[in-house]
Amino acid sequence: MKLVKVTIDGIRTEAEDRTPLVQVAQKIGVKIPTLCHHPLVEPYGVCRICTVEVHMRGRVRLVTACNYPVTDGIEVFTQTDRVRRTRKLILEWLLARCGHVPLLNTLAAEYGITEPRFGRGDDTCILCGLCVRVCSDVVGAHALGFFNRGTTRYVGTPYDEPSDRCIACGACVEVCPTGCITMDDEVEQIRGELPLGPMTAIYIPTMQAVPHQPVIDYDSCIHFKTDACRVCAAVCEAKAIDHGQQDRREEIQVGSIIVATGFQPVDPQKVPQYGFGRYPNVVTALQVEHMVNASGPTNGQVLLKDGSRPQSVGIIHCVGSRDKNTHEYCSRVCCMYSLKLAHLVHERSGAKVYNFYIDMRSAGKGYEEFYNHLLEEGCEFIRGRVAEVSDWAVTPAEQGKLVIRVEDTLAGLVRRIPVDMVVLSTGLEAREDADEVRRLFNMSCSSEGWFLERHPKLAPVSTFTDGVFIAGCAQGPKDIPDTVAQAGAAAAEALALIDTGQVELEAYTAWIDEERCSGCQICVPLCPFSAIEFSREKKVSTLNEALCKGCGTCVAACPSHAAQQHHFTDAQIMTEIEGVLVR
Amino acid sequence: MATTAFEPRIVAFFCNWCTYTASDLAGTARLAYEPTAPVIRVMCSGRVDPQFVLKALQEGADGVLIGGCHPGDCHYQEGNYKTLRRFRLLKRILSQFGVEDERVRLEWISASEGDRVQHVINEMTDQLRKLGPWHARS
Amino acid sequence: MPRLTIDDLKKLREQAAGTITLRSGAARARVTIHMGTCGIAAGAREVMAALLKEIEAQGVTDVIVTTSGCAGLCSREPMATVELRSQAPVKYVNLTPDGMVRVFRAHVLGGEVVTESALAAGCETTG
Amino acid sequence: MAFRSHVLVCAGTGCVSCGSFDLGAALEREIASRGLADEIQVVRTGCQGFCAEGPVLVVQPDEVFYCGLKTSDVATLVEEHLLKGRPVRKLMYTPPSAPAPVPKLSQIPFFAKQKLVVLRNRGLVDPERIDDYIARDGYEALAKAVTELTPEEIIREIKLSGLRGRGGGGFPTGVKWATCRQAALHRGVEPVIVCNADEGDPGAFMDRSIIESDPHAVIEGMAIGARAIGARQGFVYIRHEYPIARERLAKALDQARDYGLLGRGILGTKFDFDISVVQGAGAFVCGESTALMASLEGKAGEPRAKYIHTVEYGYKNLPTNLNNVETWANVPLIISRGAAWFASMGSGDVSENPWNGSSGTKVFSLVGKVNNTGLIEVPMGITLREIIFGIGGGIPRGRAFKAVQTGGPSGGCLPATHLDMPVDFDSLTAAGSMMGSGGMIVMDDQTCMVDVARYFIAFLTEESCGKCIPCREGLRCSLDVLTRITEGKGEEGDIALLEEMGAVMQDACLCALGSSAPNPVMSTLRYFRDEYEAHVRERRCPAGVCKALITYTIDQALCDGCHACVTACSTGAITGQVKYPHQLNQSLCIKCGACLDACKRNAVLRA
Repeated sequence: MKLVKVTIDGIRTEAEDRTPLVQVAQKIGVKIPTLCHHPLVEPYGVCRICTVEVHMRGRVRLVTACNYPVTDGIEVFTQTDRVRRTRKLILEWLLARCGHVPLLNTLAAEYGITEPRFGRGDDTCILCGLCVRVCSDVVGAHALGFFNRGTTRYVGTPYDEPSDRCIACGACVEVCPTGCITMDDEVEQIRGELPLGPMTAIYIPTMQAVPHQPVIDYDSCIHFKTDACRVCAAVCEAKAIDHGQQDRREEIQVGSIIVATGFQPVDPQKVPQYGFGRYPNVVTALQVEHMVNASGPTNGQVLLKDGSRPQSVGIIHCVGSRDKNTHEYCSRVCCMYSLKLAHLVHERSGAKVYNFYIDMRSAGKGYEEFYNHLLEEGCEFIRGRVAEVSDWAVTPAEQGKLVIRVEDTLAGLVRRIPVDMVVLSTGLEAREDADEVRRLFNMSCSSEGWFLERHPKLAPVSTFTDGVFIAGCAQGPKDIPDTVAQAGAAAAEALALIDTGQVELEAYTAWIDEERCSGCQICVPLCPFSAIEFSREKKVSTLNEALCKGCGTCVAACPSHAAQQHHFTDAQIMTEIEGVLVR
Repeated sequence: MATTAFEPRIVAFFCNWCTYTASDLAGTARLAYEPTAPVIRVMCSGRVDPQFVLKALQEGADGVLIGGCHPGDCHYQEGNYKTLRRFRLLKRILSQFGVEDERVRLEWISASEGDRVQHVINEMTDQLRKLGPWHARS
Repeated sequence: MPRLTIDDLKKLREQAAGTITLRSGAARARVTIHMGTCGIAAGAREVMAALLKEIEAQGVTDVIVTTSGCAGLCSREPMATVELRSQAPVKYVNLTPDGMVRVFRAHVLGGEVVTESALAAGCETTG
Repeated sequence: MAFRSHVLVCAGTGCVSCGSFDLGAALEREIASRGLADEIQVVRTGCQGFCAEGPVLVVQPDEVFYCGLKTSDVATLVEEHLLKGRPVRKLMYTPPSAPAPVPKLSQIPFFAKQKLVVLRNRGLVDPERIDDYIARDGYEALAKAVTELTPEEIIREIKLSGLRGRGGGGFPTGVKWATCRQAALHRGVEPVIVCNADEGDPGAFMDRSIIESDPHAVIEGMAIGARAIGARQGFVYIRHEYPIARERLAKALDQARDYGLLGRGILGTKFDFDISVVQGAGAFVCGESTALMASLEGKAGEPRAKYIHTVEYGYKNLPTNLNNVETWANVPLIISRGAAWFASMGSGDVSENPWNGSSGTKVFSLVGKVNNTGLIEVPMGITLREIIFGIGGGIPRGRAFKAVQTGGPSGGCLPATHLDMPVDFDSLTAAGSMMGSGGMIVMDDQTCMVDVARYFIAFLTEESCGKCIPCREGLRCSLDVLTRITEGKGEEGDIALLEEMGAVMQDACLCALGSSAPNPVMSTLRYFRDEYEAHVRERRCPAGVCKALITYTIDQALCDGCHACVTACSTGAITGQVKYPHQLNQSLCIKCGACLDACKRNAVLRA
């Protein structure tokens, strides 16, 4: 990496040999105008506006700074008369083609052009080629190209038809110096639809994300579409980005497992009458949670879909819980988080908040007090299962609003409450894949899909299989404090197992009496844990007690009764039969 | 013999992880069912040797009920499949001995199906009452 | 054609040289056969054919054979002028195909003038 | 039967367009019918140079030159000259001022003053027979280069010869070869050599004639170059518009391969080299080296920044040595006859430094207002006067010489004052023109220099690749200004604007096309500024070419009503009765000048 001496406008500096002049100038703060140059793209050197005067071994040359490689001892002047005359005329020529581009006019003012001598054209493209090159070299979509030659040259798509290779990544709009390329409204509208989604392909999910690191969204990252781009990898100084990473299946030997696979919120569309998915302003509690989060997409403001503030908000409890059609059980946490949201919505947007509940379950420390606090705050609580949410306006007051129809059991009448936004406090349910996970760990589960603990009171965090523990909502709906407590318990259990240092064998393993064994090997393929092996020398089956789980299948199958099981010998069971049948 | 009505006696072999727990659950859930089926707990339905069934019938049981986990749920992965294989062969022999089909049953009952234990035992007891005692008592 | 080596190239050059020197006019001797109408009638063409056959037989490459108009002496046709480099041209008369061959061998190759059929040495004075 | 005479018929494109193929066929038919087929051989050669007088042929060994032949002349030619040996005087060439025709080729002034090096085989070999070329010591230099000389010795020989690029830039060829070889060895990659036969200049046909007359000279030159540089792959980038040259080059390549002079194991040695021909698609910009290489790679022919030299990173980023057809054709003779022989020709002393002089000869295509239009090869240092008047035979119809344009669209126009200037790289550049590829367009006093500048700027605006702004927009604006001037709408300051634009384009353009584009304007401004001022200030075109500035009138006194001009006029602008003075309607007159030519009484005036 040879360093060479370079002087620009009298300022002496050093730079790596053959680096482009414009980079050296930038480093020492000398401003050289560029139009067709962009750091992410190979220098192209066609606008020639970056022309500077270079004195080298007595020869004076005008070169373009963007791609001229510095060599040892060169002297550069960026503001000589010859340079200014060149830039002035280039700008006049450009104005003759694109007379009304703000960028060109500001530059022109710098060079004292008031009235260009070739008039002002009304084109906006200066044919700098940035869009063509970023689309081909960086994005790799090859949607744009140059057509024709000489003065009739223009940028376009093949046959001037919309190109199917364009992936609407907007890179060309980004680099176009004159704003000639714009994104058509349809794409803008699609981007607008996803306020809650990430804005770029690489993003840090939220401020509180753990681990607090950027992640690449496989679907929207250009590299996985066109195998090009990798701009993020280029600018990352820590060189931490590797697009080649693949999902890896790793085999990890562990002593014990804590299953904490959690829950999933009930899909509100399972309760169609509340209109989720039909009315834009019917949102789930999680979405409101996303909005009230200060680093969320709406910076903590509770907004309607069209971005305005709601005047009135209705929060419906027990959506998908305590309901024969979905789940009979109470999800335990919805009441309290609904109250929290009611408080935050009222505080953030000043809207009138209604809560529709069946029974206010504010059990536990400080919760009841919080409920009373809300009552004082003016939040209106209506006791009754909400029948329906619709947008038919019966009275003018309901025009343009969502109407919640509910039977107010305390008042004893059916009421229609118009609100701007409806929040559905969806309950908790077992995850879709709960069944596979259960089978994987040989656990059994309740009818609702929650994993079954060994004993509700005596062993709440362990399961029937030794060494496999469960914690959190995988075992049943619970709130965060309970989950954290259970997590601690499961960890303690696991550590206890590890701490003992050895594994307790099952008490009731099988064994083989070698005298009686005839070597028929019926038992060998029977054992799912391959605990039985046939020893060639002794011509008898041998059983490894450490592997044997004690199911006894081999014992039942052994014709010569050579195989027996501790605590469940044939004799014991036979006498049990007799005992049971004695008169 | 006492003139009281015929009460069938069933020997039930329940696997420890599923059916035995289910019957325990039925108990805690206060589900009432006929007391005619005392339970012998085995670690896995695979442990039930066909000879146990023959022994039970020989000793005067009117019916035998074997309870195991649903296929795929077995705590020992394949035990219940072996039971199913043996049970099919056993049923063929028993029919030759003249044992009616209802007398010996194999049921898959998982740990959470307490109600199913209640249902199976009650149903089997009714059937055996109709069938009458197993007269092969020696 | 086979792939050439260096000496093949030399051999080919000598072979082809004959045709080319003809084009550049550098030659040792020139035989001009007078083809006036009367000359042709008197058989100049046969004389020419015999001479060309003889040249090819001898493999001579640096003798130029050209024709020219009638030399003016109709009675002595067919006639030919043989001109060796830097020597006076000699006109031969009443030539027959064999006569021509004899003249070629003796005068062109041998260098001696065949006196019995030679008319005169030197050439007419041109205006 | 050994042939006694060869009839060398010129089959260059010029003569072919005048029907020389039919002439050759007619000759063969006539010779056969006269029974002379075994004695007289008809040979089709490349361009013999004297295009003005085409179709031409030479009868050897009598060295009699015939021109302006029609198939009807064939009978008399065969009868008289071939059969009876009597050269036909009326078919010979008669110089314009001379009393009698000049039979011998070497005495005709057009040929006498030339010195043939690159064109040494012109008119003597049949380009489609390799044996002819070998007979003229062909491939002897290659044999020497492959066996006796090492690559370094070959490069030293080329350097000492002082040979400079004939493509127009005049960069010393030896230095270029050495740099390319060095770059290839340094990077451990295989270099590539390219022959630039794109020749896009209007009025230039030297490369075409060289390939048509003697393709093997180019092939042998490239093989020697490949040997020197260490390349195994060569390209000839030739214009699609040269069908005959392409066909003859392809035949020559096949014959060379058959003889083992090309392809694997040349002349039995371990040296492999092959040439593939790539057709240009007709873009003038593809004559520029980096644009040519982009076109070779299949991309659009657009130049690339010059800071990365093509001898280091050229075609597909390999070190690439690109030379013009004429440069390659010089190489075999330099190797066979030695550098000193080559350096003795031309001007300046190149022994120490090739930049100091211009050695060897240069082929020019002499066209325009000159009697002997054609292809000429003259030693460097010859004066313009010798070329235009000595060889060119002066200006036709007795008009006066006004200017000569050298170097094609990138060159400049030199006035009469420069007639005695030696023609070589450095003096032409000093005079504001350029050697260029060798187009030499002579103009007489009926040429308007502003119109000539406008023509070349229009040509370049059409041919610019449009990639960089100073060339694309600069040419377009220059063309607007020049067109305005020729339409009589020039304003004060236009001339200064033209000069400013020219200077900026020369400074800022990305490639040579752009930076040399203003040369025609700058040189015409330098030597014929008065004409520009006449157009702008007096709305007058001194040469009477710019239509908007000239008006035709009929002198009522001189016109005797002979009615000739009425028939000549295509728009019916002239009316009048026979024997009475005619009138000219200005609104209909399209200023074509037909009436002026038709009028015998010089009654038509042009102002």
